Amino acid sequence: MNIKDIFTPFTVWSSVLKDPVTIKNPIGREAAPRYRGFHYNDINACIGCGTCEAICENQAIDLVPVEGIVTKSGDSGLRPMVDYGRCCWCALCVDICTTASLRLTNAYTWVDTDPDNFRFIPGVDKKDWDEVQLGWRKPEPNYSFYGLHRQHMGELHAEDRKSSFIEFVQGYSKEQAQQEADRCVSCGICVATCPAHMGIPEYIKAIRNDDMEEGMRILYETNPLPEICGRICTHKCEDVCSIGHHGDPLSIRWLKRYIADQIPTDVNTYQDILGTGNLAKNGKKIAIVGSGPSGLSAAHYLALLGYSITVFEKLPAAGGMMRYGIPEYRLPYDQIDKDINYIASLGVEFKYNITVGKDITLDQLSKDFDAVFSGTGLHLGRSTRIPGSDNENVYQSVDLLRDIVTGKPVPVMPKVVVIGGGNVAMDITRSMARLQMEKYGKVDVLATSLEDEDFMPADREEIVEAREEGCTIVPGYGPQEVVLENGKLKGLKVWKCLSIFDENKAFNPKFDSAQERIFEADMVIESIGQGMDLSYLTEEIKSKIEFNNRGRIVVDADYQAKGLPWLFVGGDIIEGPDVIHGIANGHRAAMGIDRFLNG
Amino acid sequence: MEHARLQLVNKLFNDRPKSYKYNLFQMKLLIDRLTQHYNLTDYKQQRHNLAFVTVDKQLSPDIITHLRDYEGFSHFVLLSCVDWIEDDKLQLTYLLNQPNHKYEIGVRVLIDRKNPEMVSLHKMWKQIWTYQRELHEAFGIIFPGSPRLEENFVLEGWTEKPHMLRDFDTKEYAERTYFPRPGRTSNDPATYMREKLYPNQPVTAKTNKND
Amino acid sequence: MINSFLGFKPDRSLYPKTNAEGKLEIDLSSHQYTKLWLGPNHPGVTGNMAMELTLNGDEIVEGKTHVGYLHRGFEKLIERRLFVQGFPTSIRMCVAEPDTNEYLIAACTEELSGYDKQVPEMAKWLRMLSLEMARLQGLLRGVPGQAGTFSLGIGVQWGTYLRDLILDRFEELTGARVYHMYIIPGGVRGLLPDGFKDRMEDNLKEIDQFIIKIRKLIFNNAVFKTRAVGLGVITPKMVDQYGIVGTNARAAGVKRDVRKDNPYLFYDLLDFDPPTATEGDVYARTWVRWQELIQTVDLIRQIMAKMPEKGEIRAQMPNVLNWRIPQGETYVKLESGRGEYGLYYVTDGSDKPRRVNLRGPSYTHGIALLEDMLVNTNIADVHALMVSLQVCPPEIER
Amino acid sequence: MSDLNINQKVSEMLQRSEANAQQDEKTFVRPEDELREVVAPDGSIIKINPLYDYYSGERPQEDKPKNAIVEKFLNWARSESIWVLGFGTGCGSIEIPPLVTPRYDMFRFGVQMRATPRQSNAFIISGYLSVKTLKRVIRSYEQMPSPKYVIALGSCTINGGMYYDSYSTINRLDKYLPVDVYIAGCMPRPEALLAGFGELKRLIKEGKGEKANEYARNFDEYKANQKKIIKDWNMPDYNW
Repeated sequence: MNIKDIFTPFTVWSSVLKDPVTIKNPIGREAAPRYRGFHYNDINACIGCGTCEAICENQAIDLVPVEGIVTKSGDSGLRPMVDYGRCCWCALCVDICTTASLRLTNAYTWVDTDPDNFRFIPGVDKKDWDEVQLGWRKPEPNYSFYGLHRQHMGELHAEDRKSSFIEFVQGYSKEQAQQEADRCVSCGICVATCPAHMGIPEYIKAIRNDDMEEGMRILYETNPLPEICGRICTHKCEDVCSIGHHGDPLSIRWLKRYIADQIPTDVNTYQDILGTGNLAKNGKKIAIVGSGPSGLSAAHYLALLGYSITVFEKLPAAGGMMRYGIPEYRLPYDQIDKDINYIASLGVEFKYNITVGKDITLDQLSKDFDAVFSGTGLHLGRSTRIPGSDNENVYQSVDLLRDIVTGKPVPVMPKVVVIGGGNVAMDITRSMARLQMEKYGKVDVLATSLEDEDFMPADREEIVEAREEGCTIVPGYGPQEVVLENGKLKGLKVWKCLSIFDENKAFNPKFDSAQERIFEADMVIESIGQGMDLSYLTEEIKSKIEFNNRGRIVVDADYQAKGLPWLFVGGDIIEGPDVIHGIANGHRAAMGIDRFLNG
Repeated sequence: MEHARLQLVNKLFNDRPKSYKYNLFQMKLLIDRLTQHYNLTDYKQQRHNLAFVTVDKQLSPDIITHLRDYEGFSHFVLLSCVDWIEDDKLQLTYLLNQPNHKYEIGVRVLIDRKNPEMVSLHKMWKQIWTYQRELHEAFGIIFPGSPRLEENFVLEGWTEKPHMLRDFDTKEYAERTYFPRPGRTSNDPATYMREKLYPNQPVTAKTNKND
Repeated sequence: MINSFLGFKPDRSLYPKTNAEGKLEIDLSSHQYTKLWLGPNHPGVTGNMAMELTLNGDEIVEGKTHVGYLHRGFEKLIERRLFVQGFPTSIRMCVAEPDTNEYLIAACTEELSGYDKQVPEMAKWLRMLSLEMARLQGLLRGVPGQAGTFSLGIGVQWGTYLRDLILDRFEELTGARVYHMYIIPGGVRGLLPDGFKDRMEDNLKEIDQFIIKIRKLIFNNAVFKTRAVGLGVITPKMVDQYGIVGTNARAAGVKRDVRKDNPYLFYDLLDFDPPTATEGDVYARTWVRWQELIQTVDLIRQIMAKMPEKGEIRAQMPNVLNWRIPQGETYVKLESGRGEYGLYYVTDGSDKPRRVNLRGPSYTHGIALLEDMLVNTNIADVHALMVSLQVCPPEIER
Repeated sequence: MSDLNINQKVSEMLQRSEANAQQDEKTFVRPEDELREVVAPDGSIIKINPLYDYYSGERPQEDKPKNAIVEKFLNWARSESIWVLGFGTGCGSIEIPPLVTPRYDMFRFGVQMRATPRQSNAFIISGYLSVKTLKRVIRSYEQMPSPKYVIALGSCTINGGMYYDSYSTINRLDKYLPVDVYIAGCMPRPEALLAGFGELKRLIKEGKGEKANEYARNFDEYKANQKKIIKDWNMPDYNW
């Protein structure tokens, strides 16, 4: 120490002349633009998926029902409620929010005397900071808590696949399936939308755990046709998938197929896994008319309950539309057999080539059996009834598709026009392309639909794949006339479609005749929907049951026909064409039959 | 500017492997020397400068002394305990640092969980008694002779089982003891939607089985 | 040293005898000794910690530390949380320099799950920036705080203001003032905002001014010199005996710095040499920290100059809700403002860690070392000692 | 109240607490706190019970508001001189130094820190409270002269915060101490703290800062809650 040390510290007095650094008005000073302050939720964008609740390490978030928000498909009707007695403002909830509706504003002042007030539903309970735009949002880009992009599904190249009916979707490898399953946030929004209410998050979890047997058990809880569904389901679940709001939805259908594909074809393995090797019979007999998805589903669940089942099928093999309507390249026959063989192994008896109504009457069935389930499906093609549609070269898609399967000779011509924009239309378009490839070595199929490209009822990937295979899709035109020249088919005249439905939302298309086009064709295939063939119902039965304004049989929640207790009806003739609906109401009808017979 | 930065990054990736390899080489030599003297039941090279060896309980004081006095592991990093409740074992990890070669070795000792007891090393480093006192409180391990072992460390008036054992459920204890604020309920979206949209539909298949 | 300077010679005959085991025999009922509890409620104690002092007059003959007032059971709580949920919890282990905890959790999980090679370059630079900023704000509290323990409050006033400026920059970058929650497994949570570097440079210029002023205020101060020189000497021999790390070891002449010894992130791209001293007393420790303050300012400038303008901020990691890490264990360490700060992390293949154990420098500095150093010092020097060892109680008891 | 009554009450209370001490709290009494005999300076031998001889067995008294105008003046004076006890109980205390330094400067609002409870009238519970600290907090709070106020910071004091499942920290502060003002945040920024002081001032001016009286009124209930979690209650019921 020396004398300097006593005087040097006094140099700090130089600061006396400096301006003070004090903030004049500190209360309410604006925080940084990225500040993590109080929560705000855009409740209209939020779907109540609950990932915020799942990620919150403090259990600060509850999902609560909110007045004015209706529970519907794709929206649970719940909204997050935040407890500021728990929150630590880490904003993990914001970073994981699937809809990006939740954010933190940069407001930070909340003083209260009552500790119970610190609990609120952001966006619903009005707060001072609702209008504040600054604050923490999900960082962009390349920052996500789950994979945004789905695993690419291996497919045959378009050039290869269009020349044969070999299945072109190759299925996931184990790594791919696990990575895809890893994307799932297990919110469960999809379960309500799936008609069969399959335990989707649970079986995806089984894939993550690489426990295929557990996955199989979960699948068979609600769906006895996993191989089939894993390929051709309309996957309504994927449309509402929460992670699909920003990024690709999870490919739930392919994951289901992955589980089913891992199990060997052997029915004994199935029975071991599912524990159905030793079923007790209860002595009651059920007849099932039609071996489509609903019939098979009802047969499966009734067989599990111990009923003796007999399935009557008009055609020489089981599967209904799945076998005779869906082309082999989408759903190979051995996969159909795999599912059906297992159902048969439960003691279900199949009687083929028996047409109910012709070979055996429904009344007879009602006498021989305790109950009858009818799932006869939609097998009649609907005609456009435009001029010239009675020409011999105008065909129905369902007939052609069935003929392709049964091996009947199918007329294939160099230029084909398909009318329709649904999945069946795409099926026939692509099947015809393959047949043309076989016969002529080139593809010339054109499909036209009333709907615009964005509203075509067919699955998006079907349209894309059809185009890849060389087919032409021209959406937005309505057929007006089949152009004939000397009785020989020359083409199809179409007008631009302006609108499909009128003000009352009734089907009433409007056309612009100025925008006329003629598609040249040698054959025209109509694929605008199918109708049901209820000719097996006798007049007596028809008089007992009721029909609604669309001509469908009226059933109750158990799919029991109104007025005829022993008759249960399900499948496409109730719900319209969709395999998963058929499976769902086959299951419900089975439960209904059980309730009906056992009280 | 960008160029200079790239040069720097390149320098990094060119230089680093050399020191990595040197470290790894030194560690391999060390393990060779150790295996000559002691029976190591397990050895894992976690990183180029970090390895874990497992030794018997009786051997561990010897090997730690050997490492300190002959191998230059003069810096004691930490003493920790892991509860392997499934195997009924407690794993003690003595982490030692070699300041010259700049690598670390973790000596793992498995002891019985029912009767946890370990030799006290408080004479070897002057801070070890703190760790031992903490582990006594947190896991109930007894270190005979360790100073102030029975004194409270972080808790006061604790009557439950040692708090860091896996079978002590802290959430259950907190809820039982500290009155969480009532009035909170939450809903699972999937269950809630089922109750709202399709309350009566079957969700699982029933099976009628012969037993 | 200080005692001899003042010409004061304590009467050693009054000191307690030691028994055969080397323990003190203190008979409180003899009225010769006084028991004094310092803390937990005491403005001079850093954090919330108590010291049970046995006094002979105003000299300490025995000191016992009592910790646990801030015990929250982090290690138990993290065992109950998913890997990604660990970082908001872990950073609260030390309020003085929370970013270090974030980095350790991220580095451990990345290493054990094999994603450490995939962390983007930009994220690593930003991690380094936030770690250095954390060190800077810690030093801005610590260096003048040392003078504050000798009742020299003006430096604390300046330092807290400047620290607040750094916290403003933190707020811009990370979205929070103190608990930043910025470093996340896989990367970081945001890029630099526009104009950040300019505003940072303005702040650093102010800190440069402060560094000069603090030198005149503290290091050339008769009071500070008289009280700090010779107080709480750490000899190089003690460094290994007690496991002393960081600035405390460097002030004793033992050059230990994890950034140099086991470089992590891009520290081997930065040009720096950790400052050292040889005396090992409170003055030397403060002096080393003051030099480190200069160095940290320089490092932040270097990082801002060398980092790229844009880049990815986070690697694509597994879904955080389903993330499982295979069985394994590791120990990752870094150099915090207080010294080697490490995390021992054990996983068992599930989606939650099996065991997390933090090794904070205060664990040894604050209990074993402090207790031994307290003996033969004056009551008034207790806080000076505690602050000079940079004892941070929450990281002792966690 | 006559002197006799007070003496009677005190002796009753001492008897009760001594009975308590001998029953269930025996295990936690440290050796130096046990009942023992010591030699007084004059050579006589006296019995002492360190735990109870060093404290009194008093109960907190309710402060009845005085005449309206006087009370209004007093409240104004109280609101403009909030002296805070410098006891950093949790994370939130890191935001106190910015407040007492020039940038935020809370002295201009009449708020300052004091080192001892005897000089303070406001207690900032800056976040989580471990049971070990709660014991000290209760003692510090009871030592503060009335009227006194409690400001609770952050989630932890409201419903446990991020330590809701910790075995060591309490979940709800209002079970153990009467709280005047809660400030949300983890931890609240200095600006929010200043807003909290503003709210407290408003409450005091309106005569609503009466939580100390509430503590006195519901003393038994608070004590029951406190004793339920502080297992080694080796201190008298009220430390003033």
